[in-house]
Amino acid sequence: SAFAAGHCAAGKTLTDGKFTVATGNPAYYPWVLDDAPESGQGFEAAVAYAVAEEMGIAAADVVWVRSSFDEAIQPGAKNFDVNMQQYSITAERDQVVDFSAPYYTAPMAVLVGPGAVDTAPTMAAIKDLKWGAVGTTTAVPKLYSVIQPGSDPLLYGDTADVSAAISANQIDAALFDLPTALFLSAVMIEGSKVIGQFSADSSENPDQFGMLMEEGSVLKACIDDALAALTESGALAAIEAQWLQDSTGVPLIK
Amino acid sequence: MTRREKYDAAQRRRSLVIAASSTALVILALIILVPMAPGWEKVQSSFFNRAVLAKSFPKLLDAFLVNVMIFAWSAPLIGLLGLLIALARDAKSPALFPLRLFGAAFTDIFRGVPVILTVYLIGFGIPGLGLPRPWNSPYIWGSLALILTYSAYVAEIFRSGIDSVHHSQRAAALSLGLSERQVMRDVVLPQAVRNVVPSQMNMLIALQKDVSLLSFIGPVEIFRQAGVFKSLLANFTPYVGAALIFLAVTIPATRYADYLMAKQKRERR
Amino acid sequence: MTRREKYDAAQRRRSLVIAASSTALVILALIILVPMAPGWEKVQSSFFNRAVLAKSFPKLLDAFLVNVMIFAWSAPLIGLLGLLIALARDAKSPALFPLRLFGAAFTDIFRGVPVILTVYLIGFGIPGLGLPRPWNSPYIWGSLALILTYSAYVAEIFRSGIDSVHHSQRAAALSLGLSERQVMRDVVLPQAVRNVVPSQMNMLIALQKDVSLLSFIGPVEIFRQAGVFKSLLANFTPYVGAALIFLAVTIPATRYADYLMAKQKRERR
Amino acid sequence: MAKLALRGVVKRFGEATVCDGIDLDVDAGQMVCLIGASGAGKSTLLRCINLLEPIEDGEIFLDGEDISVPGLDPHPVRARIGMVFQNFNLFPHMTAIENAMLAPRRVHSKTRVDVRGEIESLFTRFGLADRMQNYPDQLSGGQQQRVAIVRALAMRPDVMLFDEITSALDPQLVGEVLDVLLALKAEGMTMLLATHEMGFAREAADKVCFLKDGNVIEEGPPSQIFDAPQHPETQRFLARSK
Amino acid sequence: MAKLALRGVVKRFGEATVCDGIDLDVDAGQMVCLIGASGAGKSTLLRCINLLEPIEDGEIFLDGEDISVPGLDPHPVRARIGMVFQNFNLFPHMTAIENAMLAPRRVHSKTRVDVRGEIESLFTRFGLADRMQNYPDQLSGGQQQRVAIVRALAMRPDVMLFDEITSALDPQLVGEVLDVLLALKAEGMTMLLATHEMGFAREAADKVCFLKDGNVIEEGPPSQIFDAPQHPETQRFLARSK
Ligand SMILES: Nc1ncnc2c1ncn2[C@@H]1O[C@H](COP(=O)(O)OP(=O)(O)OP(=O)(O)O)[C@@H](O)[C@H]1O
Ligand SMILES: Nc1ncnc2c1ncn2[C@@H]1O[C@H](COP(=O)(O)OP(=O)(O)OP(=O)(O)O)[C@@H](O)[C@H]1O
Ligand SMILES: [Mg+2]
Ligand SMILES: [Mg+2]
Repeated sequence: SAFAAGHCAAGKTLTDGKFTVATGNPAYYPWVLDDAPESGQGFEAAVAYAVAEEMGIAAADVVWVRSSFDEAIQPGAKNFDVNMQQYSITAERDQVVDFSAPYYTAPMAVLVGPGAVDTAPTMAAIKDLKWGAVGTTTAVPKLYSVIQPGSDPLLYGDTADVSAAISANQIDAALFDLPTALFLSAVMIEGSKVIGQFSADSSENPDQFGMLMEEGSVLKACIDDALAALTESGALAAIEAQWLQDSTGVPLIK
Repeated sequence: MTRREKYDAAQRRRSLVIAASSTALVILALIILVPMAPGWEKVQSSFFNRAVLAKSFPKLLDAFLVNVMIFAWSAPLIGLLGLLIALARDAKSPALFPLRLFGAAFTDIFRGVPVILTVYLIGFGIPGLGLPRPWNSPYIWGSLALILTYSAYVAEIFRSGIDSVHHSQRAAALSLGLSERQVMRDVVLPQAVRNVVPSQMNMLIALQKDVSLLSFIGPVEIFRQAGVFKSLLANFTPYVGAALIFLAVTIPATRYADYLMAKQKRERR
Repeated sequence: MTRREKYDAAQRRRSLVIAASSTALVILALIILVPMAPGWEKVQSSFFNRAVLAKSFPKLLDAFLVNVMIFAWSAPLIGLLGLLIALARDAKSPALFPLRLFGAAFTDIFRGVPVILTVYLIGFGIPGLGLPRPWNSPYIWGSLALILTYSAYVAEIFRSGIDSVHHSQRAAALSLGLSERQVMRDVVLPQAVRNVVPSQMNMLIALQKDVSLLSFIGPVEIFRQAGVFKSLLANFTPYVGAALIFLAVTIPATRYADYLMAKQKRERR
Repeated sequence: MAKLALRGVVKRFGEATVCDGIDLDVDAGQMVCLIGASGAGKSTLLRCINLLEPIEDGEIFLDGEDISVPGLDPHPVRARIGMVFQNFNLFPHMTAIENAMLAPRRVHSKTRVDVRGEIESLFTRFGLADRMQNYPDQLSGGQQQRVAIVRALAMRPDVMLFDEITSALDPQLVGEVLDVLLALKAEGMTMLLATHEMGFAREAADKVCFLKDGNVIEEGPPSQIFDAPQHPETQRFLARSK
Repeated sequence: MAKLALRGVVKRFGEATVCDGIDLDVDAGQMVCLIGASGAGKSTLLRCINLLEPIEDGEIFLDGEDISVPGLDPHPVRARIGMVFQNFNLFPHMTAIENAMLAPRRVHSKTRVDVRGEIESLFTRFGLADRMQNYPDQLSGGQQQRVAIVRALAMRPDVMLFDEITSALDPQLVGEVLDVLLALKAEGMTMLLATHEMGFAREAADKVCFLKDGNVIEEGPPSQIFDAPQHPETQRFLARSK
């Protein structure tokens, strides 16, 4: 076995001696670079390898698979040990699947298209924009509960569709987690801008990403231990600093 | 009561008993056997979760209005365009060859290209050419994409209906001095349409559900709404809720259409 | 050459010229006018991006094999099941009322419930009941979901075809001493099927594209692959690539079917 | 015992009573002609005998067996009774010869090769040798009518029901068809014909039945019916045709 | 000038030549009967005259105007020519009276009310007063045939083409239909009939044309054709019908 003898994860993984990690299809920048998690490049890929190492699993024994959100929450057997694709931990989801301790706390950010770059980062100003978001993310409830837009928001399947809608001038603004928003404005949507962020800690239920596991997973304790150790040692913060852009320049929305 | 009547009555009774008992049996078997499967509880809580249903249902109903709206303006236009394309494909005179060509090209392309591409291409692409609001609305262009795609399907069905009317009917109508258009309208189409009602009901039902494809370009209709709930609650029950709403519309509609057809059939022979 | 032949030849020439020139005109207009729109360059790079196409095409072709495979085993089963359901719905004797009821319930339910729910429910739900690998494969259960749904549509089309055969044909065949089954097989169905070929082509083409719905429960077929590229490259060109692959299959198939139908028609009257 | 016997046969379409207690006997080897005004119910009666329409009341006996018992399997009965329809009802998706070969192949489980010779000779007998490979839409009215006759004969029934089988035939063919029917009769075939051609009935029938208001008002040998009709309705009906 | 004149009409189906240069004249107010064996091409010729089949060669003149010019708009021509088909071709989705009202309403743009009276009296004349509201499938063969005649007459054409219009009628009705035709003739209607009933042709026709091998072999007044046929083929054809 690749596990250190007697390690807590030994015998608890899907395939004995391997650690199977699922990511999205595709996996997005900056969470995974070039859709190639095996390289360990990108925030989530790096975290996965760090956790594996912490659990005494060699990098060579980390196996990557792809999964959709739906496959992650299906009632039957899963084909992964953990699933990392920016899953926000929510109480409802937690009833169906297990989450590890959070590995990242994501502030929400407002991305606006070329036509609305001058919007002031205030609640009053952004309310009247035409809003969009990715329908499968926790941005949706945030949008409805915090921003309460004046007109019905449009919801999309993924970031690419939101980008296209902004380009076609069908929406003015969209709500994303900050790293995604920064990436989109810098690389994907010409003339767009991140005009503000919501403070991550201020809201009553902050958006925290956790690794998703099968309900009642025996592995959860080990993963949590590993994440706790990484947080303790500052390794997690270092990975974040390496792969996620410094976001202090984005103003807070008042 | 003649022996024929007696026999018929007995048959009716017997078949009712069989129908009732076999239906009951199947339902009983499902109710008893399925829950015995080891994973039933998990499946039940994923797909048939009362709390989730109660929570999501009102919002699903709201979102369904969007479907109804889009359906309501698309369906008649699809019927009309589909019919026109079918007529174009059926044009007889050699001078109308370009029309036939156009009809064939239209159906080939819009049927062959995946709806979702048509929705993206027209829903994002045309507004992307630089239309100002509100003319770039995804509702407008998304509906257009649906209309074009479905017209192609509907046209083929009309065409099969037109083909299934025996050519002697056309000859008889022409011999009365009717113009091609009158022949089509008064003689061929009424018979053709009657022949394809079930197939067109297929299309109506499929359309009602494919309205959901517009959600790819923004509109929050019942499916997107169910998908949002699914993501948030990590539970598939909202889809079951959506299905219930669909069934509540389609089953009465199809039953009624069937009833009308059967009645007409009885009356005419 | 009689004047009729001369006239026909002239007509043919004329219509060819018109067809060619009008087609050329439309294409020219598209080529010249569309690029003049302000947003054309953006749209072009989003939807018609040569580099993206070149990059994604080989993988799309690979993924298309998955579609072909699923299509290849689903289509015959759909045809068969659809036909059986149509026959069940058409059963005449009152003793067969339960069969009719079953047929109607089957079509109502599987047509009315959105495919995607059927795919989830059967593709995730049944394996979730506790089936071991490989029996919980999404390929098996996803295909089953498709087969059930499409059978319901196909059955309705067959039924409309059966209905469109005049009842005197049935009477003539019965009078020869043929059994109900032989009447159906030798007399009614051949005419019914011929009447609904275009509608069933519709279904084949729609099925070919709906195979993509299986991607919701895992299999990476051409659409999922195109979606992956779209998400990754934020570019819709991969869908255009997928559409080209679809068209390359469907257009020759429909043209060939049309040709066969026209030939048969010419031969028989 | 009569080959075919009807007792009190009642047939209604909704409110309208088309057959109102018809009694009729056709003896083995007999040729019986049904005559009567258009709409009198001749075609309907033939359809009832062939069990294509359920009857409301009464009985139909074939060889003494009640074939109108509700619930009886009608297919073997129909295989013993051939029928030619007034409007032919050929199968449009089959060539003439395929139309004729269908029943022997399916009901008697013969192969094409088995039956081909016999059926080809039937076609030749009806002057259709060069039309066997045509589809019904490619045939003239008279040709279709003859194909329908061939199709019904091909299954070798022992009772034949003919509905206006000479309506689309020219006089020469009428004569030829009549010859064929007489030959069949010589071979023992029992035949019931609905016809408007009084000449034909007079020449060929063993018995003529006059149908009116859902009843057989008068029946008898052609000489009696045509030359000395008893019933005033029969007299009136035949007045014009002389 | 003949009302209807055919000159060298040629019609082929693939290889088979059905009309091989037919010349025929029908004068205004005349009733001309086409006779000939089954498959001789009578129906085809009538269909060609009504421009339902394109002819390969030759000309067809109506009132001196060439109506067979390729490219001519056929609809107004057809509205002047009524036709009754051998197999009736009623519209199954319309009741009998709707069948008959269609052409007057569409071609002559009349309302139902305008035409109802006239058409009802036509139905009564043909003994169909109580069948007007039935659908074709609910009518007997003879009833359908009469509806087809009413339908063609309802559009008030000045030339009528009749294809075997008495094949499904009983003798009494044949007589009545003949009376109607004679009345129409008295009103100036020009008529061309294809028929197998030599008695009918002899009684009603002004001229009889015998069709054989795609040609009119012999024509003349009925007395001549029936009593003293010149051509051996005509003699042979008529031999059986006496
Ligand atoms: N579409 C077709 N293709 C090939 N042959 C055809 C077609 N239509 C008719 N024919 C042939 O043309 C000939 C003439 O047919 P037509 O119907 O005109 O005969 P007819 O004189 O009306 O005969 P009948 O008295 O039996 O009605 C027939 O031999 C028939 O088989
Ligand atoms: N399905 C039906 N519904 C109502 N009435 C019908 C139906 N079928 C037949 N009839 C009526 O029943 C009567 C008898 O019809 P049938 O066809 O038996 O007459 P027929 O004696 O064969 O006449 P013909 O000599 O004109 O063929 C007709 O008056 C007809 O209108
Ligand atoms: Mg009859
Ligand atoms: Mg004819």
